[in-house]
Amino acid sequence: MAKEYSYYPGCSSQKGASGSNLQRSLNSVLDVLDIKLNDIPDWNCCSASIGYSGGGELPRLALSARNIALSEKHNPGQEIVASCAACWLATRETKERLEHSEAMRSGAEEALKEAHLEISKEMPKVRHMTEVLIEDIGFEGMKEKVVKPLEGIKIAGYVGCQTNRPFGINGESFENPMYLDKMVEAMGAESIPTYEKKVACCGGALAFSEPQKSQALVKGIIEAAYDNGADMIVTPCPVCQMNVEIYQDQINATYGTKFHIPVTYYSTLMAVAYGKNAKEAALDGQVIKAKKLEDIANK
Amino acid sequence: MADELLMGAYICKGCGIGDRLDCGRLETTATRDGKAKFAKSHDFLCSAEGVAMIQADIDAGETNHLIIGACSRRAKVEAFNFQNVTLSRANLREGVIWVRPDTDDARETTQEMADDYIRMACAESKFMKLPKGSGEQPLNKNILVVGGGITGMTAAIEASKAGYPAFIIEKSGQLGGVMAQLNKRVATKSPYAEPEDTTVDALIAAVEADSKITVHLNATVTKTSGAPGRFSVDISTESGATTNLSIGAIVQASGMKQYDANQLTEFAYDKSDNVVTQLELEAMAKAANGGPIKRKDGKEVNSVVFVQCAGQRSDKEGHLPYCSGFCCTASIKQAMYFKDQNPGVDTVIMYDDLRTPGAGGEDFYRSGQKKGVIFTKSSVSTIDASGADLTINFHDKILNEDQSMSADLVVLATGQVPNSGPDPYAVPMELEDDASAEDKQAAADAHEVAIGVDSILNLDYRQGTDLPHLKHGFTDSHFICFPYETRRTGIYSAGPVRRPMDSMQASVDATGAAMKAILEIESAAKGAAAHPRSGDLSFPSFRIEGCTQCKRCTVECPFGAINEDAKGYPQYNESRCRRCGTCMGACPVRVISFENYSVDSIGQQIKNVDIPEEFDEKPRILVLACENDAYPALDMAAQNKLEYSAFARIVPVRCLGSVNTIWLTDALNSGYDGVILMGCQKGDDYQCHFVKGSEMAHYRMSKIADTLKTLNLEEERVATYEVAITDVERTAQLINDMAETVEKIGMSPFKF
Amino acid sequence: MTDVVATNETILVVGGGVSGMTTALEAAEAGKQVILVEKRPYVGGRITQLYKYFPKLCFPTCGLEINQRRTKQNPNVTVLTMAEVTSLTGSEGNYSATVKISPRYVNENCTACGACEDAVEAEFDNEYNYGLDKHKGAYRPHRMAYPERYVIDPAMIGTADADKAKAACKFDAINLEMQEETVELKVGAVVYATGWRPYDANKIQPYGYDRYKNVITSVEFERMNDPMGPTGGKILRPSDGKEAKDIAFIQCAGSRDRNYLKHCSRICCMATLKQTTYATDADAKSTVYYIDIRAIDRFEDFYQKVQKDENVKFIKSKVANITEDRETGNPILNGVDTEGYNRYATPHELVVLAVGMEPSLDASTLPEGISINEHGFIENDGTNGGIFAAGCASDALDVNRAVQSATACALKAIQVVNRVAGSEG
Amino acid sequence: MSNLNNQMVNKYRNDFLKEVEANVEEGDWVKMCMQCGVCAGSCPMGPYWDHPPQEIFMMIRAGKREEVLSSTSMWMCTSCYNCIARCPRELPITHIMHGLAHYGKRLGIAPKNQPTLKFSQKFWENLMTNGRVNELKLGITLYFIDGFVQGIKNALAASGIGLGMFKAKRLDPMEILGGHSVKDKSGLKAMIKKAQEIEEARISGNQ
Repeated sequence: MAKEYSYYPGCSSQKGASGSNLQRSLNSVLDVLDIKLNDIPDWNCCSASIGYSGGGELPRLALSARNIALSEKHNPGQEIVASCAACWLATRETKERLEHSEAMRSGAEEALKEAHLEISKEMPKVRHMTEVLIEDIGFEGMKEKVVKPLEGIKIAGYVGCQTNRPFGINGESFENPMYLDKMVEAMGAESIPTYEKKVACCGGALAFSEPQKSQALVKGIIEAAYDNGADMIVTPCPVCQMNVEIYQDQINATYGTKFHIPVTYYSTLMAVAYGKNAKEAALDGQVIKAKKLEDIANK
Repeated sequence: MADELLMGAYICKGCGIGDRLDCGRLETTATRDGKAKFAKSHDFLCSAEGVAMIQADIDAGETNHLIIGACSRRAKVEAFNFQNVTLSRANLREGVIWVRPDTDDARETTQEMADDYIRMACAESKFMKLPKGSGEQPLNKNILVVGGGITGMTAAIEASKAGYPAFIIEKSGQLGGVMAQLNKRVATKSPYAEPEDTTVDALIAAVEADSKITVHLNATVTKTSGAPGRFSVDISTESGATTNLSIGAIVQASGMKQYDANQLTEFAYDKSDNVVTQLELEAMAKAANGGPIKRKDGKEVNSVVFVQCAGQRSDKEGHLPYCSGFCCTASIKQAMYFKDQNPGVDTVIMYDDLRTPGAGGEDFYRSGQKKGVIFTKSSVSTIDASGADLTINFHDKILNEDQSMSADLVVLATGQVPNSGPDPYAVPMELEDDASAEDKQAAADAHEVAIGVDSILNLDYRQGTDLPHLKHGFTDSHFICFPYETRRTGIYSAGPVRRPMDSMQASVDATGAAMKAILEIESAAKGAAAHPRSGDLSFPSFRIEGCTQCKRCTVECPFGAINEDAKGYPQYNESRCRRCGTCMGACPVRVISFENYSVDSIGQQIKNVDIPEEFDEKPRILVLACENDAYPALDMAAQNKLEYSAFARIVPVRCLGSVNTIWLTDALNSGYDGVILMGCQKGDDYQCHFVKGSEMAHYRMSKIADTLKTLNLEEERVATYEVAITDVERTAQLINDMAETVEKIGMSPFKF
Repeated sequence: MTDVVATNETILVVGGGVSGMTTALEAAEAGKQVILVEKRPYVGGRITQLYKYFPKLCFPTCGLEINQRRTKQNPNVTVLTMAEVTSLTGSEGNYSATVKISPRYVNENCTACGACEDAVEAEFDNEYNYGLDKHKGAYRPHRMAYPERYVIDPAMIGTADADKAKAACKFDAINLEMQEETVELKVGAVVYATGWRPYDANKIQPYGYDRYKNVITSVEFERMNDPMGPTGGKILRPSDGKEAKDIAFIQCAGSRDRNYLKHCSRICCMATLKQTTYATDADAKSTVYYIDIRAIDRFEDFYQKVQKDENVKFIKSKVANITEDRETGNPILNGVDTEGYNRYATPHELVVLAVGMEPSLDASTLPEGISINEHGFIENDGTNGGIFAAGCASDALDVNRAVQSATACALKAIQVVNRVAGSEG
Repeated sequence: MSNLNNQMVNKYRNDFLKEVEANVEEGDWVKMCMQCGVCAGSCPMGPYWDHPPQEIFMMIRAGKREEVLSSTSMWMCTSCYNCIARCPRELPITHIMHGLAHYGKRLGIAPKNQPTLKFSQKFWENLMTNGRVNELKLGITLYFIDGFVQGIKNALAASGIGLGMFKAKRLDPMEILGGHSVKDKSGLKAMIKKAQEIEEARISGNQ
């Protein structure tokens, strides 16, 4: 009997969007783990903690409130799950804000009426996909399904910001969380628990507006990965993944570095370890090819 | 106990003593040299069986003076605890075998060491009597509480609850003190969020309802004589009426006064009615009675600035160097007065370090912020009162810029000044014999100046009318481990007269002081000493026929325990005495002694050490060590198996202050080659448990040089050190250094 | 079997640190029967682990010596070590306490001669030195440990070493068959003097105590400076054993912080000021990172004295996080000096976290309805019947305030048992 | 907008803190700061802040209205939440920074040509058109944000990236023709409009 969740995919996961490979690899993994995601029909963007210039507090809360309301309406009784850090954060924050502030709640409810939607007193729990894997499946459970252990690959687990703060995974430290390393280990690869930049910010939110500043942060993240002898970087966050992967040429141009390190999602790792082929694992979605994973996938 | 002296020596062979020493020979030494009636050895003396053996001898009337040659006097105290007999301990374990190598060459000198310690213990035993206490004072449960503020009232109530009658003496016309002037007090209970009732009314009611508490208003203490258990106190009222009270112990809760803000001209206190002190604001808040707080000119206060540390934490002339501790929370509380009445009032607290310690403090700080009180880390330079409103000029330390803001009212947190009496030692009273008349006059005058303040207790004591100060006018105590030990036994200060504190601490402090008063009352009735020799029944007595009325003892007693009678003879007051023996050390004619601790009980130990012929090359080094710090340090050196010279002979003393120079001259005359004195640190941060003992000893030893000259001995033969209980290696080293010195300068010529 | 005489005129003191000893001794010297229950094998508590006291820089063992002498010679005090109160029921004047006594495996025959210690090989982490070194399986916790008796580490029981220890004892003081026992005590009043424990520095993740060798706690630093301590009084870096000459002190490490302890632990500022004098004595420089220096009342003198020391620098800043220079092993402190906004990333050779005071009270042992605040301290608000809190069971206190509080509690307890005595005769 | 600014100036006089508490997201928390500076030290963009959060809080208390609202500092926030995670007084600093930025912009006194301001604005507009973000359009608009010529430069500089993403099927050229969108656009727009009205009313309603 499959575990069912109400799923909020988010913009970057859409077909042809920057995070589509997260979605694709994730789908192959969830099917192995017998987890069923029911998309929230007609979901909208969460404004990803950057829309604040145009959008005021209430409009931004309303956006996520709408998604919650849609979820309650179409996927009743199901917990909301998001795979994108920003989506998860915005939605969970909205839930908490509306629960704590009467003013915000009544405002949001009034606005929702315009879209003929409503939220209940007790809004559904909002969880991150990794939370679901860790808490509902467990590291052992994830490990059991491994058919191709990722032997001989050393991986820097880069958690990033919003998957980790301010909520993070229950019981994990904000400064040095271990769950991503444990997932890497579960897939049979070698983790780097002492990776200093594990929770450093990649500046993704400013990637467009302040490219130099943001890339300076990315540089540190990649450097540290190399210093620790990593073959590749793995992350749960679409913004981190894109930001750390695609600017390496520019960074090399700016700093004279020779960065060329693949950055994949945890789901990509899992898909390969679960015996999925390169396409199913969305390895074709890599701008910097993850050779070692491809080799295993094609075995 | 039979008066006949029956010395019984017991040698323990355990812990390797038997293997390392010839215990047979020790027995002989005890009986032949030490004149013990008998001597016995036992394999395990502290065992139930060994102890039973001793007890049996006592019960059989075989012995009443025990000599136990075993471990250190600090070990196995419970086992060797026998009633109605004197006990002398020869330290054969920590004092001998543990500090000497187990080698053939060492064996002889090690045995000699042990033999000497047996001789010494026998000598001590011979000159020791069993102390009984003088029974000088009865059980007097009355407690005098000077001061009717929250501290005094609390002390009285708590004492009464334990069954001890209390007498409150209040200078003013009503009880309550400073607290009664307050509108509210800082939160004392979880969640520490709101100002609370001062509880003063409740306390006054409780006092008035308590049949065991007597209150004297408009009254002061005009004379306090006697001693714990038998204080005679004169209480005089403005009307001139005088009552005499018989009192067991005293709690001084004379409280604090506000620092005089007129000295803060830069803050325009003297120029504007709108610059007030914290206490003045309390009055304004009371007057407002829940309504808006108004300035003197009737204007409602819409903006108020609190200036923390006003005239405090500063080395400026006339300022308070210390932090008063309570002002930060007090200002937060006062800001709440405004905010709770009208959240629209701007309240700014200008602080440097916000000091709201503990669980409650931090909660109260947060509560203030929640209410909208603004905190600005800054230093206020001046306050300009020329305009209608006030202008506060300050440096914002966070924004690092000079700013100014205006306000309707400024409140100065000016802190506390203790209500102490004059410090008896404002000018050192110890004057050398050779001090010129002019010097003495000068000192006397200076003293007059120093004691300009009114006395609180009017003690009829040789050493002044009030409790000595430690610093900044606060009463003295060894304020870390034993905060209640003032230098006047049976008189305990509590509340802000002892250290700056808030009302919550003052209540705790008052209860503690009441406890100490009760304890002293009970001890005095037994004739037992107070801290640190608690339970000691010995007390000093003197041979009047020998006394030359030189007054040294009365002047040098660290506790002002000794008075002088009309003829200038010392009058001892057992229950004022701490049994340190400083008087005994001071006495040039050696007429002062305790039953179990006297010039002889130590002197004879020194004399009974065997002094080998000069050509034996076996020097003797006398070590007089403070029993609380240096002696334990030597024990621990032994535990750590550090070695020191076999020529050292260590004698524990109650305090270095009890060391009489005769012991040194005798020692040197009888051929000792070196003498070491080990006492505690002196000075402001004194560690001496008798406050001045170590200091006195150092002072006296500075004079020993002359003695040495007359004997034409080298000065290096006598050394005085400040030693801490942690100086484990050092104590051993000091002994070895002296051994080297002696080797360098040669043996003493005084060996006969 | 330990048999303890107790009646409802007896005062039970839970915890034998400086507060518990003070309460017990003041009451006992006033003629009351007192039972002092201490979890450790010796009395004195945390002060035995301090090198010096602020502000006098005198030595805690000096006062301890006096209090131990008072204890040894006072028949009114019964000391139970390695004992814990596991439950307390009843009401004022009539409590019954269950006390669990763990086996020491050494009886009163012990003369502390040390033969057993010499005989055994096995070593165990030395809690007394916060695990900075090891002690033998048969050991005396510290040089002045009272009762003056050795302890056998339970982990050694059943090993050949244990038998060696037993064999080495000439006085039949070692009993390897000793079992845990439980005694029931009827008492009239109870004073909780359960004290404090250092806040677990592992929880302060930004400072990486769990990740960086050269980040230590203030209590560990204190042990280091004791000449008889694990480093012989030298300030040595755990990473390479080199003497640290550039030391950072981080205040409020675990205090005044909703992520850890919300309350201010009061002592840490003064403790750090004291510890900077250790550093200066060792020709090391100190940098103190603080929010507010809480050198309250007369302690201000000491603060001013330290401020005059040019080897000590003060920076008003809560350090944001610590990273590590892999080459040197130097912790790098990152943050902002808030007095005028100056950003820093400063390496130091050693970092000392001024860890906060956490009450070590186990509330589950108390009867229902005792006032305990959100910080875990018992509040003496007059509603706790015959139960009182002394010292750090009542608030974060320094030694002299703890002693005041403990002295006050002695009287509170005496009032209770006097009432009992009165009502009964 | 700037007349709203004038209204606010008149309304709150010198009490900027009250203005922030009333009108800025989570502004109520500002007074709880104890100036420890942990936020300032924790920010990855720290070096680029003219005034770190803790100082901004102090400036608010000190009534430095213009300086704060026209500062570029808040626009440096990357929403990494380090400050929130470490703040000993649990201030939601990230949101306060967003709130201040937004309030400055709303009053029309935010710094001109602040790139993040523009990006944030474009992002919002982009998502408002279809209810979902159209990455290609967003990208293109951003490249031309500083005018056509600069836009071409930017585009060229980034073309490698675009190409890589395109190859990786993570940038869909078809999006230019509309791309993803919510079905109930009208409902969504009505909802946002309402939300904006409520917020307007709350702020100017204080008049």
